[in-house]
Amino acid sequence: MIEDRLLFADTLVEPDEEWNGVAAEGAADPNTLYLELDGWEGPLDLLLDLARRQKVDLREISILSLVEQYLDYIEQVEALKLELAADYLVMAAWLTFLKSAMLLPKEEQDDPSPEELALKLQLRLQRLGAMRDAAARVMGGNRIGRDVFLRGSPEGLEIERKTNWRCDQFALIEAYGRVKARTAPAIHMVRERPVMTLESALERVSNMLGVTLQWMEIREFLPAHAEPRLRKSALASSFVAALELARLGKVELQQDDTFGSLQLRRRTAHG
Amino acid sequence: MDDLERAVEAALFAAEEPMSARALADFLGGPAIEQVNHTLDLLAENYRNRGIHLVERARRWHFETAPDLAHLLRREKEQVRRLSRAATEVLAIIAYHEPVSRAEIESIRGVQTSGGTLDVLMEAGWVKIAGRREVPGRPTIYATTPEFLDHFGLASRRDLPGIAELRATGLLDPVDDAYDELMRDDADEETHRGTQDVDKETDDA
Amino acid sequence: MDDLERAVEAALFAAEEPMSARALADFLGGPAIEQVNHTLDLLAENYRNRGIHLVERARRWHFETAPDLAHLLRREKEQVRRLSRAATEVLAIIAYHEPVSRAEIESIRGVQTSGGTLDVLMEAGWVKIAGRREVPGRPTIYATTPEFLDHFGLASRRDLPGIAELRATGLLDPVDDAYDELMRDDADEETHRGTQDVDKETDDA
Repeated sequence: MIEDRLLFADTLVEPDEEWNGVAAEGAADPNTLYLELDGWEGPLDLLLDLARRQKVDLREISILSLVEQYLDYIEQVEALKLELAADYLVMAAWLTFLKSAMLLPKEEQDDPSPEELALKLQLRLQRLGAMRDAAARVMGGNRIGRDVFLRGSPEGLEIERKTNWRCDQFALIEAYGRVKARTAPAIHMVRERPVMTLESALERVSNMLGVTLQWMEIREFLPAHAEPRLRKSALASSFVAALELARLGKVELQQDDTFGSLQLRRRTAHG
Repeated sequence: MDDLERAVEAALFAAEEPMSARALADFLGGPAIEQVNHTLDLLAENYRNRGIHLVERARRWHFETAPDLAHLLRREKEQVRRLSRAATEVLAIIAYHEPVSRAEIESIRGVQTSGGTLDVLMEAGWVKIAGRREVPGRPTIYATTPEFLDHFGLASRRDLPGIAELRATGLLDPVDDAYDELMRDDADEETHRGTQDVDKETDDA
Repeated sequence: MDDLERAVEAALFAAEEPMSARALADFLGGPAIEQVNHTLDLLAENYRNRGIHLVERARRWHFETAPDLAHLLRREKEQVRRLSRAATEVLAIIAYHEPVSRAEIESIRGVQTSGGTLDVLMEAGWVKIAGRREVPGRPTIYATTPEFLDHFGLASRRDLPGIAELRATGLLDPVDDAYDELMRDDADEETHRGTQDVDKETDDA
């Protein structure tokens, strides 16, 4: 709507002044010139204040007289060569238009009618006025830190989070088993197997050689019906025994060629 | 004085923040919320004439000093933030109209609202962003917080001074709606020569 | 309740520090100190059976919550949690080898043990510091507590199954598996290659 744009679109960015009282109180004498431009944020503010100074219900105010006051006010301020924000002048221009429209015969008016514009302006002022009052009343309530005070040094409520740990015997023992299993030094277990020890081989070879002076092949010293693995062990032990007996001078060894058959014979004592 | 009453009294006394009946019941680990509510009422009654009051704000309870003792307790340096007139008005508009967009605030005030004003209110913890209005542009909408009610001594938004009357008289409705309403009433009056007022639906935001 | 009583009550409530009768009289700007003292006695009596007490300490007064409600105001929220695998292992090692140092635990576990694990076990009340080992560095040594035996349903540490039993119950199975594996490899080697084996002494560790 045109009038809305005119009135309210190009408004001032408000000054952020300190303000604690109720909405601007009207001075007792309506003729006193207000120069507290800082106190107003925009045309609507000023209009509302002027309306309040009429000391009438906002629903009863005459927009026409309000407009006249506003224009007078702007004129006076201008006369005092005060810097005036453009918005106040835009508003003044719009109100001048509204005033003339209201004074002119109705049939010559465009839509929207000046009555509608005036009524809407009035409604708007009512709403702003209501919020101004409400703000003052809210601020007048019992504010914490001004009217009522909280406990100076509350102890505070503490919630200690405590953990109740759970575990059971099985888990414990299992854990130990796990550790042991994981870290036990590697034990290499070798199955017991049939062996002929060096001692028994020595004894066996000595005994067998004791009963003959003939050369004997080393295999003849092995147990006749031994299983292969025992045979293998017996062969190794008997070989070592043969060497040992030779070292001791009890046995002669003879082998014709490499990997040839190894012959043993009791050595007869001669020196 | 029973055990629950003593416990609720002590818990609220020691608490650093206001507590709801629910939070109290949880904290005290057991009592039914109805019992806690009943106990709170008893306690509040008990403290009514004392130097300390037990009050409910936005469904949360706290102890505070009696307002009539303000003159005794007020220290030379006031502890409250002094609000600018602009901030005060914006806060009131948000409280009475919430949730409300910045454009709506501006249309009521007839003046642009600097972003700083809303920031001040949000920093104070009294105003929060309450989402976006699902209209073109999806403007951010603002609402007050429980801390706002707390700080200004209001039990709930229903306790905002004069809010019921403002609503009943349509002063919280947009200008255009109010204007249309007026026009319709006028028309009705003319047609029927009666004075049947149409009650306006007020919505509980 | 008279005005002075209300004022003293509110002042002490809002005060950040305990206040002497003298300070209160000054603060409230007027009353004789005898009056203030009398009022403090009245108030203290008034609060005697409540959740809040008015107490005098070192000639200064303040409100505090009733001592018998301390358990309510410092609530312990219990949370049941299962001991982690790592912590269970450490606990088992301590139980089997106590007293044992952290280095020893680590060498048995073959893994570094975080300090947090021992803390958890001590928090649970199952492990305690049992002194220091008199070796260079004097390391702390750990042992289990009676609560440990209690929780795990053990009459004494002797009730912990020995290694032989562990093996019998299959809890050392991984070792047996390794053994079987070893034997099978051995047998294969022999069958296929027929190499000359050197006899190895077997020892039953």
